[in-house]
Amino acid sequence: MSNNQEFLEVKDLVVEYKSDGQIVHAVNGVNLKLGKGRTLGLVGETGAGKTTIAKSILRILPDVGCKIRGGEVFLDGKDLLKISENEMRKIRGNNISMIFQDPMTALNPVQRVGDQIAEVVRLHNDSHTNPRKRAEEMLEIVGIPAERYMEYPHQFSGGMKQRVVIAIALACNPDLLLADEPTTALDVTIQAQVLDLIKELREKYNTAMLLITHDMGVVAQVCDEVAVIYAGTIVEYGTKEQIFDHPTHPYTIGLFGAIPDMNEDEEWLHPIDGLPPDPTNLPKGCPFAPRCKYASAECEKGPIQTYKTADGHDCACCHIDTVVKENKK
Amino acid sequence: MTPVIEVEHLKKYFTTPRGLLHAVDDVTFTIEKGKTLGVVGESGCGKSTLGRTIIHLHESTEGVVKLNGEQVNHLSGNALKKAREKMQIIFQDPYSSIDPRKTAEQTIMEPLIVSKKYKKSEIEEKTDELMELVGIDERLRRAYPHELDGGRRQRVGIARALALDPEFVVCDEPVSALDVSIQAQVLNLLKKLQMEKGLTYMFVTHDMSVVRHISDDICVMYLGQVVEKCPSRELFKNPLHPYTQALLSAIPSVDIHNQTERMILKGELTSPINPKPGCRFAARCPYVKDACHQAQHQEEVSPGHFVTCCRVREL
Amino acid sequence: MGRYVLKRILWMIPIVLGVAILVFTLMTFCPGNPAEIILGSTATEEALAAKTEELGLNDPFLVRLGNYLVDVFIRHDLGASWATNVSIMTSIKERLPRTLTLTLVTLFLAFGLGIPLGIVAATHQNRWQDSLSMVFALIGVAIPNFWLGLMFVLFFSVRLGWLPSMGINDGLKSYILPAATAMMGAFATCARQTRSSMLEVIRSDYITTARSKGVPERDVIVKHALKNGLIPIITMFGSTFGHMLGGMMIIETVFAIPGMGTYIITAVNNRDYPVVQGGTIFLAITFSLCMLIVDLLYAAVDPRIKAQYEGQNRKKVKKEAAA
Amino acid sequence: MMAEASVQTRKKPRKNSEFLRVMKQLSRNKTAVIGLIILLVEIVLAILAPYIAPYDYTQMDIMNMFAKPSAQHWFGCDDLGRDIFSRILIGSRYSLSCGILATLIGTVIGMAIGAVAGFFGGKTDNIVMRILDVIQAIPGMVMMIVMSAVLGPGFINTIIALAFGTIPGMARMLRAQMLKVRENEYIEASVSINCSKFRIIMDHLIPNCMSPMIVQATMGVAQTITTASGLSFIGLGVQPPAPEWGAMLSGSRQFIRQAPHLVIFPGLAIAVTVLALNMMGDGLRDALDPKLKN
Repeated sequence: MSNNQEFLEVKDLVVEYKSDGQIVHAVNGVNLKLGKGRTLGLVGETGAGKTTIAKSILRILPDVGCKIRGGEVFLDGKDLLKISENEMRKIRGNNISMIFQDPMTALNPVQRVGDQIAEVVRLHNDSHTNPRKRAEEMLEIVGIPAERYMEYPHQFSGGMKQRVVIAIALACNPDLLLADEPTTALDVTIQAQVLDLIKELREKYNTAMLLITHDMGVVAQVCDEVAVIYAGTIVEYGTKEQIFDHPTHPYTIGLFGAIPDMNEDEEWLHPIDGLPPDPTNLPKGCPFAPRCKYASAECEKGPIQTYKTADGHDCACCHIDTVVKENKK
Repeated sequence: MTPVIEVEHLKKYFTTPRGLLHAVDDVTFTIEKGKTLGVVGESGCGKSTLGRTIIHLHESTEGVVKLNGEQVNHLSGNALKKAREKMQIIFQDPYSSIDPRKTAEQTIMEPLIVSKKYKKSEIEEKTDELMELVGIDERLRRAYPHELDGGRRQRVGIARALALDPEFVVCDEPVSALDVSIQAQVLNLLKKLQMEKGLTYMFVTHDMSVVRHISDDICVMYLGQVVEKCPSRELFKNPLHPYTQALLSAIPSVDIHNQTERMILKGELTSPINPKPGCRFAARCPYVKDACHQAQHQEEVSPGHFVTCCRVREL
Repeated sequence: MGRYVLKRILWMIPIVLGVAILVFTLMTFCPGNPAEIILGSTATEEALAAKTEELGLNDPFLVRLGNYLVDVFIRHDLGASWATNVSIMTSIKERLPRTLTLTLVTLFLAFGLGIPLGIVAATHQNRWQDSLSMVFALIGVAIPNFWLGLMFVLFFSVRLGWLPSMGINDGLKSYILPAATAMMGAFATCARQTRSSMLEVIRSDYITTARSKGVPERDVIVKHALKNGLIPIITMFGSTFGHMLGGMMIIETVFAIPGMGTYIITAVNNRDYPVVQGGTIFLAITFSLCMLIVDLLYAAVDPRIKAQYEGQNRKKVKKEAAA
Repeated sequence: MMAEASVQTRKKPRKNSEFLRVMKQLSRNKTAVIGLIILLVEIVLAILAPYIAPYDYTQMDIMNMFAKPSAQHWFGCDDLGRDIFSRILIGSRYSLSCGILATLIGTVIGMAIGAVAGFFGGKTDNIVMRILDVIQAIPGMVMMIVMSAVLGPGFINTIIALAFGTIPGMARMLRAQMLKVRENEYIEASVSINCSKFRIIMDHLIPNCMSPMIVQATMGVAQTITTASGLSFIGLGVQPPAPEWGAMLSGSRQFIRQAPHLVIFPGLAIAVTVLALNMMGDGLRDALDPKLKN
């Protein structure tokens, strides 16, 4: 093992699944790096493969029809894709845990919320923690009175349920948190509460986080690094400042252009024309080429190389220079 | 000139097993021709119910809705049908708002057929026009909804709403189910249509950046009531109601260099069932005082800027 | 909860009353003159007229209906069989326990075997265990039970001579074949239902949550999926009971078991209508009771349903406490 | 999104695209195809039965009483020496037509009742539902027996009794389905464009409720065939000497010891038919599953 390896490293991850007799290319050679205690934002639109990546890291993809075709996932130098299911089970919920998008369906409707938290503690017990005590403590930490231990999920509002999910995820002080659109289903004011809570707890326990979202605003608030994903490939990768101040990939630029500006008035928005490609039938070259105004024959030839524009800023586009020049002004 | 839409003291109550739900409680506003009124608020604040009550998809409990100066919310039968042709709605969910068993063409044609005003050839012609207007390819004519993506479905929904040449359109979160890049396409389309046809919009949404972009005036709703109402720019520059302030501050900004300290509200939204008099926001408001539990009145703080908060002048 | 149970029990009264009215009304349309059925075709005009008067058949329909309902629900008297003149109540008391025991035993067997088979199939989706169980279940659903009964008789009684082919004179042994026969359909249906219900649950988000917590796969199924997956099965229990109670009519005929089925069918063939009426009402009451139990069981398993039953008041208190 | 490509290639108007899509799905499902083939073969055989049956099904032959299956008599002969194969062929006409007709009638009436209850709601709904509650409090088979007692035996009467039994389930199902579909915004949309109530029911509600109804009806035919033969078996449905399968079983069960083939073949015929229908129904359910659609 090389010793300068990051805390989490995803290398050339390829995931496919079968749907309706066709093969969906969900994730196509994704590379990610995340340092201890850092936050990486994974930004992309519906169907870009964000959730699939998170589930691959945890190895909880559905058994039927889903397959990790290749790649490696290193956590602290250990390849998670190679260890036994039993070993992996000890990592889930303990070293890595996950927060899901929809709090309405993420909790078991017939189990008491307290028990759902206690369960994860019991599974990764270090014998001197009392699961029930720890669960009550976690409830208080996420801002729910411990008396509500005995209640069922249907007695909680959406925001409260998401707090319970967070409590489950953080009950064992994991080193890595995979947050899959944790606030998308919530109202703005509740979203602010939940983001705040996650931030506070992460800082307290020095947890690294992979934050999956489609909301650039959330990324701006929470993340240190950003990876922009499009049709299962990372098109741009860099620090938050690099991505927000100097977006280089035409897709990233388009994404920013499509968001209505909160500070300036503009008559028209700048949408990205066209649609994301059909994941069962991806173009051979750059997946964004059909919608890209810089596209040329070169883009469609084959896999696009990743270029470094600055230290730690990667961009998968063969027209970087033109793009950068045109967007300078 | 009379405004296209005048809403006066509109109320819509629902009876639920737990009591009377004040979904829309005493809402008053007007919208001028060709303008857009944005209505913002969180889930359960009654913004969708408000839109549906105005165009008479729900029967109003009390109050008046006027279209071009004539009261329409008590109409029934043919008069209602006539009024409805002038008032249309675009729905939130492009997946459930279009009949999955009808082709794009059939969905767009239906209002024309139902109105019985057009001949067959005219219907065909108008459908073509509409499809071009909203940007649906000719080849998608006979496509079923499941063959279309969200953006295209939403375009079909828009075409259906515009088929009878309405004057007033309620846009009920028309872009919140769409991805950002598609969302921008649809917002631009809505704006283009407004300019070309002089449409009047009521734009219901929970997304502050979208509402800022599209609206001339904005109403902020909380649990069935309007807490603040003013021109769009004014609202973002100078929000007065504590709820509006919290709402604006809660939006995660894309600007990474000017991240301001956010005002985080305690507590959660409840539902306005048998509400007590007084400010409904009081339970979560950081500035709450005894006076807040008395009945509240709308005040014009500066020209065109209305706020319903008893402490607005102090703050 | 107590209030709900009470309400649910009270609700049975109009249902049972409705059943009695419906059955009585239908029966008046039956072909044939009751007096002639009782006295035989050789009876004289006068005897027939006297019998008609005695049976109250000259009264208007509503009076007859009223009298019948009073007899049944207030005096608990279903009358006597036309054919044997034995009190119907007495016969039912003797026969209903047989049918009921057979039905319940069969039902528990069917669910006890069907649920595990369904779970195995669901957890091995698209593998051989799944295919095999489902082929078996599909065939089980398709085979008509009276024919299956005959085949069992052919094999186990005629060929092997292990088990009696009819009657109930051999104690427990005589119930084995009827139970095995009656079980098949419900067993197969139950396995299929469990499988699809479990598959749906396994796909849901909270199962992914459980897996992401590091819960061992076995526990994911047993602790998380099963309880949720069984909710629709419980609902099915009620309807299957009804189905089986009906199916027992035929099974009893196949194996010549003196239960409710043979009682009613013989009565139909003899045009012994009071027996048909009384038997049907009793079976309906039994069925309704079973549905009641299923409803209560449902609430016990699913806290959401329980909350609904418990009424709105307590929920409101809780909501306020939460806020 | 997935089907985008296929839309591009097809320029001609497509009629019944939904039907074609379902058929395509169905054709991928092996079980369903087998079921469909068996059924089609049976239907063709039933139609052609009088022409292809090797013997007259009523023709008695004392020489061949209880004859075992052989090259001359494929399924053997019964107690009166009649050819069982021919009788089963002719019998398929009873079973199939009884199953299909009764289910069809019951479904149509049930759907009409369910539609009225589901759409008007309120008092109408309440009354209809309570009546159905009462009917369904009587176990299905018992209800059939009572109905047969009232109507008397015979082919037509059996169909009426069976159709009556199908009504409550279908009505309930359509109503439940309508309540679900009614929640969709496209129903609100059709109100907003001034569609009449009638149009909303016929054009929007019913078509969107059909998928589960079709599956239910397919399974219903299977169920009805079993019940019909069950009724004949206990002597209430179609009566011997008509070669209805259940009636054949009923007539020959006394000979089970000396000539088991008398009971084996008619029962097999029922089982195969019901099996094929269930296979079809399963396939249809998967093909029509709305979850796969989006």
